[in-house]
Amino acid sequence: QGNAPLKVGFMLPATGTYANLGTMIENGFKLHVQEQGGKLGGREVQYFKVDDESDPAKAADNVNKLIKRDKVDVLVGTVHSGVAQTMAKAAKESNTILIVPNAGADLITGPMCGPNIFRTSFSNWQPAFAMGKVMAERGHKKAMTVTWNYAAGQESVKGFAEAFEKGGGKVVGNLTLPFPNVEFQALLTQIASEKPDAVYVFFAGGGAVKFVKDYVAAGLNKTIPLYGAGFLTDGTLEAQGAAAQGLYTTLHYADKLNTPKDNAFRQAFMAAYKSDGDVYAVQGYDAAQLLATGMKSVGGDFSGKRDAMLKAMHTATIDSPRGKFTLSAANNPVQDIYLRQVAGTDNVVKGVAIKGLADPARGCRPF
Amino acid sequence: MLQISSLNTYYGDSHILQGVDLAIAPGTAVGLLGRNGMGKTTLIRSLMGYVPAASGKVAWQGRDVTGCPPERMARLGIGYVPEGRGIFPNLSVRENLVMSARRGPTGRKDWTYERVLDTFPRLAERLDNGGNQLSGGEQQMLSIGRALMTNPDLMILDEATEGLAPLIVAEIWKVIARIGTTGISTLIVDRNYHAVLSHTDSAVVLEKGQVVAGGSSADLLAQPETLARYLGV
Amino acid sequence: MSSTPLMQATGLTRRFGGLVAVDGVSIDLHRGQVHAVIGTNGAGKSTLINLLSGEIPLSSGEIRLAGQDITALSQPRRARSGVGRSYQRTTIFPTLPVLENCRLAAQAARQRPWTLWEGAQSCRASLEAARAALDAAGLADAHQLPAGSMSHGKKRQLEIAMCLATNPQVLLLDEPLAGMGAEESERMLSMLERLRADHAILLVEHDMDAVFRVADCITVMVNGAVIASGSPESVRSSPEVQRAYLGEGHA
Amino acid sequence: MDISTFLVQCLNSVQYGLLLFLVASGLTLIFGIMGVINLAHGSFYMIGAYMAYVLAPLFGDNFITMLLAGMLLSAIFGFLLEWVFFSFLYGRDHLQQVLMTYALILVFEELRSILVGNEVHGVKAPEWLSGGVSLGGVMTYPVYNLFASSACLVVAFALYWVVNRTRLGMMIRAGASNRDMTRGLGINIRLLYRAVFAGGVALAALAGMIAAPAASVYPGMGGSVLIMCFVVVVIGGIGSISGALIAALLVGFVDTFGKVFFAQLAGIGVYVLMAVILIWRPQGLRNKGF
Amino acid sequence: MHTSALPRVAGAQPAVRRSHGWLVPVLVAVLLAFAPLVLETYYQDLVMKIVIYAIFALSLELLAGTTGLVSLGHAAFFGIGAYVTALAAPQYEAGNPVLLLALSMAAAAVYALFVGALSLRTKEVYFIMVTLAFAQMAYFVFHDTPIGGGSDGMYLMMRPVLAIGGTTLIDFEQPRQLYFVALGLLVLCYAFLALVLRSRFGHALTGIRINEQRMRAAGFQTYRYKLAAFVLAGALAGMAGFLYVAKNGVVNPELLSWHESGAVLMMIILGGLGSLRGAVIGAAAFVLLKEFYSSEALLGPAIAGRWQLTLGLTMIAFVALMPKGLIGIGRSFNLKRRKA
Ligand SMILES: Nc1ncnc2c1ncn2[C@@H]1O[C@H](COP(=O)(O)OP(=O)(O)OP(=O)(O)O)[C@@H](O)[C@H]1O
Ligand SMILES: Nc1ncnc2c1ncn2[C@@H]1O[C@H](COP(=O)(O)OP(=O)(O)OP(=O)(O)O)[C@@H](O)[C@H]1O
Ligand SMILES: [Mg+2]
Ligand SMILES: [Mg+2]
Repeated sequence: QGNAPLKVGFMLPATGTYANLGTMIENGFKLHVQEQGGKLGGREVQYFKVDDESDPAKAADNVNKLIKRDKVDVLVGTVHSGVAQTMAKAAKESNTILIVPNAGADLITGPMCGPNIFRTSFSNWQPAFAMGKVMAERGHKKAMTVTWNYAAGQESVKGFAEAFEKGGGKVVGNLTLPFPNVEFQALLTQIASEKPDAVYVFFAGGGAVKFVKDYVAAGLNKTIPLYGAGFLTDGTLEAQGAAAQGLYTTLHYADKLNTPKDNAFRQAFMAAYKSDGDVYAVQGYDAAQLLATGMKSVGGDFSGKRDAMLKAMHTATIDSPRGKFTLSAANNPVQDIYLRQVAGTDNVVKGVAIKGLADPARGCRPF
Repeated sequence: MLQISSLNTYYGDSHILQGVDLAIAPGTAVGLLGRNGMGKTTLIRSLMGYVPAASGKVAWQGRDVTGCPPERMARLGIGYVPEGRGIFPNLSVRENLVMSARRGPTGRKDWTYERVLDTFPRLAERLDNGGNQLSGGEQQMLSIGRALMTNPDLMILDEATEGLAPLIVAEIWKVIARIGTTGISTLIVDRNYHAVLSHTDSAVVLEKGQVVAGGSSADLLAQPETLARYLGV
Repeated sequence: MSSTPLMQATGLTRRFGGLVAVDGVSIDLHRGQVHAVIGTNGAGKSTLINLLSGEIPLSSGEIRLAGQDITALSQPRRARSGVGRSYQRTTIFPTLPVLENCRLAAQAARQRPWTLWEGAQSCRASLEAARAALDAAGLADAHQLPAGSMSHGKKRQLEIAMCLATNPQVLLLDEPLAGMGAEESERMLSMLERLRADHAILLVEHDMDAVFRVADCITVMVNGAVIASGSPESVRSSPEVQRAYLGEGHA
Repeated sequence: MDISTFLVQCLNSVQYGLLLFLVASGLTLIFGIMGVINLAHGSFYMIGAYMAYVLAPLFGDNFITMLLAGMLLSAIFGFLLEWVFFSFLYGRDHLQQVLMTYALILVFEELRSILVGNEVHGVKAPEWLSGGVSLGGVMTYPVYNLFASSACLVVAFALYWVVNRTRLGMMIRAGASNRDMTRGLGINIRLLYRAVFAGGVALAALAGMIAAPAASVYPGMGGSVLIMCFVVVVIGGIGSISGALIAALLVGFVDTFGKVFFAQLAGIGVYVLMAVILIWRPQGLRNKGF
Repeated sequence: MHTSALPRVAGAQPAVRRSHGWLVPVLVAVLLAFAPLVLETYYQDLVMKIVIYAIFALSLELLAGTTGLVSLGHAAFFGIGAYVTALAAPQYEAGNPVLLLALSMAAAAVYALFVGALSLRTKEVYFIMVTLAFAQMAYFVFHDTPIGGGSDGMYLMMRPVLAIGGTTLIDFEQPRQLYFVALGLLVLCYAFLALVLRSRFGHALTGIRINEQRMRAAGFQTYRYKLAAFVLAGALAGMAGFLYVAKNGVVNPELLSWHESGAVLMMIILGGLGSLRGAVIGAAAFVLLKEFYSSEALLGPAIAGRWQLTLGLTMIAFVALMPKGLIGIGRSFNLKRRKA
C-alpha cells in the first residue's frame, strides 16, 4: 500500500465556541503539506474531517468515525481537553498515531502518555510555570489567581503557583467560578479588598475578553497588574481593544518574533488563507511537520516500520515558526516560553521567560 | 338578522348536522330544543365558525358570513355563552369581564362593567377570585356577563342556566326579555324545555341533526305529543 | 333518623382567605336516604362535597364513616373506603374510550399495580363494574367512543357512571342532572330511587322538581351556613328558604 | 469580608440580577403564549448581541437610537418567525413547539457562523458611557453597568404596566388558557400572539444589545444565558413580571455570594435555590393561585 | 395550559396501540440480531449507539409519554449510571458486568427516588424546571469536584467480563459480544415497558396523565404511582448509562448536562409521544439524521460542515408535516388500511 494516499483524520471543532481555532489548526496543517507539494514522505495525503463539537459526551463516537469508519492512519485533534483525552484513549486502544495540536491537558502527556501519542502545542503547566517565574522575578510577593472551575484552569493555576512560590512569592487566594459563567464582578470585588501585588488568570475566548474588559472597567489595572497565560490575549485582542493594551502574558509563541522561519510562515499563511497566522495555526503547522519527519524517515511507507517512524518522530527536532523544539520523553514539546506584551492587536515578544522548558510529565510511565 | 340555510356539518366522517335551516329575526328570542347529542351545540359551533360547515350558508344581516372565523363573528355582534362556561381560570373575575368589554357593532354600549355587576351582585363580591375559584353558578353568571360585555346584537346561550339557583334563573329570563325590547335577539338552548318555550317567541326542535319541528313557541307548547316524541317528556 | 348515619360530618368549616365558604356545617347521611343539599350559588355546596370527599383539607370539623373517624384520610383512601363523588364540572378522560373511562375508575377498587404480567383489559372485576355502571347511566351504546367526542349531556351521564363504577356506599352527587335532557333526567332520578335502598346519597341540585321528588331530607345552605334542614315539606314552606333561594315559583 | 466590600458585593448582586431580569423578561412573555419553554430564547439574545456588533459602527455614539432601531428590527424578525414557524402549532401538543425551538437553535447557530463567522468580537461602548465612578478603595464602578441596570428597571416597569395594567396582558393570559373562548369574544388571537412573540424577541434582542459592549459577542453565547432565564422566570412564577424581578435579584445574590463563599460548588447554588423555592411554593413565588 | 376545542383524537391510546403491535418490533429485533454479520465494526457501533439511546429514550417515554411527566433532567440518571459504573469498576482487572449493571441501575434509581419524591410536588413547566435543577446539581457535583475526575471526566480502565469460575461467558472488550448485550437489554426493556403499558399500572399512569384529579377521586394514590414511574424510568436510564460506558470506556460530566436531557426529550417528541415505538424510532432518526448530515463522504465538506443547518431544517419540516411525530406516518397508514 506504499502508494495509496496517507489518511489523515482531523477531529476538530467546526461548530461552537472553538470553531475558529479548529479552522486555524486545519489551515496550518494543510499549509505545510502544500509546501511539501501535497505529499508527505512522497505519499499523497487524503484528509478526513469530523466536527467534535467540543462535546466530550460525543467524543468517543466521533473519534470512531475516523478510526473505524474512515480507517485513518493518523489522528489530528483537538482543542477541548476532555475530548482530546477520549481521543488519546481511543488512539491507545486502536494503536493509531495521534497528534494533539492544541489541547493542553497535562494528563495527555502524563498518565495517558504513549509512543503513538504526540503533542505539538503545550501542556497547561508550561506557560503557567513560566509566568510564575516571571512574576516572582518582577518582585511581586502576593498574587491571586482567577480561573474557571475546570481542569485546564486548575492545572494552569497549579503550574503558576509552583514556580511563583519557588521564586519566593506567595499565592494568597485562588478565585474560581463555574465554567462558562462570565460574571466576574464579584471576584473583582474580592481582589479589590484583598489588594494583592498582582493577579494571574487563565481564561480563553469570550471569557477572556470580558474578564480583561471588566478588570479595566473596575480600575484594578491601575494598582494591581494583571498577568495571564497567553490564551488570555490570543485571538481576542480585536475584541478587547484598549483594555488589553500593555498586558503581559506567557506562551510558546508570539507576534513579531521576526525570525526568518516565522516571517516566511506568516507570509505563506496570509497568502494562502488571507488571514493572519496565529499560535493555533502554528500548532497545526508543526503537527504536519512532525508527521512529515516521521513519514520521511520511513520513505512514506510505515507498514512494518511503524516503530521506526514513531522513534523518528519522538527524536525529531521541529523547526517551528515559534523556534526549534524537540519532544520530551512523553512526546510533549520542550520549548521556549516567551514573555509577550500586548501592543495594538499584537502580542509582541518581550523576551524568553524560560528557555527549553520541559513539562514534568508527572504520572507518565516511560515507554 | 341571522339566516342559516341547509347547513351540513361533520365530525370526522359522522354526519352531525343534516341540512339545518334556522332564522332569527331582530329582537326575537328563539329556542333550540332536542335530546342530548342531537346537534344543538354543533349547530351553534358551526354558525360561530368553530367547526367548518361542509355545506350550507350562514348569513348575518343579509351578508354571507359562511366560514368566517369566530373572532369575526363575535365582532359582527354575536355574544356566545358556551356550554361548560369557558371561563378563563387564570384571570380574576374583574379581568374576565374587563378583557371582553367592547362597544357593539353599532357602537352601542348599554352593557357596562357596572351594569353587569348589578345584574349579578354575586360577582361583585367575588371580583378578585380567579376563574377557577368560583362556584359553578358564579362561573355561569360570569360567562353570561362576559358575553354581555361585548354588547352583542345576538346572544347565544348554550345551557346558560345550568347550575344556577332558581332565583337567578328567573332573573336571567327577565334579562332576556328585557334585552329583547332593545332589539337584541337571543338563541337559547336549555334543558328546561318548558321555560324555553314560555320565554321565547319561536323555537325549533332538532332530532339527529335535522329540524323535525318548529314554529311559534306557544304552538309547540300546545303540542305535548310532539314534545313527547322528540324530547321524551 | 334512628339508624346510625353511614357518614356523619360535624362542624365542617373551610375558609378561603377571608371568605368562609363552609361555616360549621353538620350533616348526616343515612343508608336508604337521599339527602338533598340546596342553596344559593356560592353557598358552599360543592365545597362541602370537596370536604367530605377529601378533595380539599378542612379548616376544622370532623368526618366519620360508619363510625370511624376519616378526617385525616386522604381523598384516595376515603374513596377506597366507600366515598364516591361526581363533579359539577365534568371531569373525565376525554381521549380514552367511554368504557375505559369507567374501567379505570373501577380499577381503583382492586388496583394491584404490581401485577405487571396481566393486562388491564383482562381484569374481569373492573370491566364488569364498568359495564354495569354504563348501563345504569344509559351509555350502554357508547362504549368505544372517545369520551371527549360525546355531547355535553352524555359527558354528564358518563360523569355519574364513573362515580358509580367505583361502587361506593356513599354517593356525593354534585348537580347530576345539570345538562341532561328531560328523558335522561328521568332515568337518573329513577336510578337514584333504585340506589337509595343500599346507599347513602348526598344530592346537590338546583332542579327543584327533581329535588322535591327524590329527597327524603333537605338541607339549605346560604353563604356557607345552614339556614334550614328537615323534611321537604318543612323546607318548602319555610319563608326564609323561599326568600333566599326558591323564590315564589315553588311556594 | 469587611462592610464596604459586602456593600459592593450587594451592588454587584443587584446589578447582575437586573441584567438577568432583562434577558428573562422576553421569555416571560413568550412563556405566556406558548405555555412551554422556548429553547430558542438564547438565540434571540445572541442575535441581539450580534446586531449590536453590526449596528454599533453605524450609529456611533447615539447608542439609544441604536437600541431602538435594533428592537424594531428584531420585532419584525420575531413577527415573521412566529408567522412562519409557530402559528400552525398552537392546536397541537405543546412539546411540538419545544422541538421547533430546538431545531431553530441549530439553524440560528449555523446562520450566525455563515453570516458573521466564529471569531470573538468586541462592541465599543459609547464614549458617554465609558469610564467609572469611584467606590473608594481601589475599585471603581463602570458607568456602563449602571446604565444597563437602569435600562433593566425601565423595561421592568414598562412590562409590568403592559401585562398587569392593560387589557393586552389579560388577553394574552386568556388566550394561553383557552384559545377558542378568546376568539369567541372577538379577539384576533393569531395577530395578538404574533405581536407578543415579536415583543418577546425584541426584549431578548435588547438584552443582547445591552450586554454586548460589556460581554463581547461570541459563538454559543446564547446557550449559557438560556438556563438562567428559565430559572428566573420559573422561580418568579410564570407570567408574573414582579415575580421574575424578585427571582432575578435572588439569583443575583445567590450567584454573587456563592462565588465568594463556596467557590467550589458555586455552580449549584442557583439550582438549589430554584429547587427549594419550587418545592416550597410549587407555583413559583408570585402566583395568585389562579 | 391550552385547552383545544376538539379533544385530541384517541390516537395516543393504549387500547388502539396494542392491536397486533408486537409484530414489527420483533421483526426489527431479529434483523438487528443478524446485523453484525453484514455490518463492519463502525456501523455495528453506530447501531449500538442507537440501541443505547433507544433504551434511554424509552425510559423517558414512560415518564413523558405515558405519565405526562416531562423531565428536562433525565440525563442525570443516565450520567449517574455511567459514573457509578466507571467508579465501581476495579482499576486493573475486569469488573463483573452483572454487578456493575445492578449497581448503576440502583444508584440511578436511588437518585430518582430522591428527585422524584421532591419534584413531584410540582406540575407542568415547574416540574420540568425542578428536574432540570436537580440534574444540574448532579452535573456540577461531577464537574466541579474531583470525585469523577472533574470536568475532564474519567476512564473505565478495563471493560467488564462476565465469567463463571474460569470460563469467560461474555467479554465486553469484544465489540460484537457487547453489541448483543446491548441489543438484548433493549429487547428486555421494550418488552418490559410493553407489559407495563398494558398492565393496570400502565393504564393508571395513562389515566394520571389525562386527568389526575379524577384518578384521585376514584381512589388512586397518584403520587405513589408517579413516583414509581419516575424511579423505574431513572433505573432504566441508568442501564443506558452503564451501556454507554461499557461501549465508550469514558465518562464526562457532559453526560449529565441539560443538552443531553434535551436531546433525549427531542428524540421522543420527534418519534411521537405516547408510543414505545415512537421513542425507538425517534432515537434512531435523531442519531442517523445527525450521522447523515455530518458525513463528508456522502455530502461533501461544504454541506457536511453545515450539518446544524440541514439537521435543523429537517426537524422543522418534520414538525410541520408530522403532527404526531414519525410514528404518525405509520398510524395514518394503518387507519387508511382499516377503512379500505
Ligand atoms: N369533538 C367531537 N368529535 C366527534 N363527535 C362529536 C364531537 N362533539 C360532538 N360530537 C357528536 O356530535 C353529536 C352532537 O353533539 P352536540 O354537542 O351538538 O349535541 P347537543 O345537542 O349539544 O347535546 P347536549 O344537549 O348534550 O349538549 C353527538 O352525537 C356527539 O357525539
Ligand atoms: N379555591 C377557592 N378560592 C377562593 N374562593 C373559593 C375557592 N373555591 C370556591 N370559592 C368560593 O367559595 C364559595 C363556595 O363555592 P361552592 O363551589 O361551594 O359554591 P356552590 O354552593 O357549589 O355554588 P354553585 O351552586 O354555584 O355550584 C364561592 O363563593 C366561591 O367563590
Ligand atoms: Mg350541547
Ligand atoms: Mg357547586
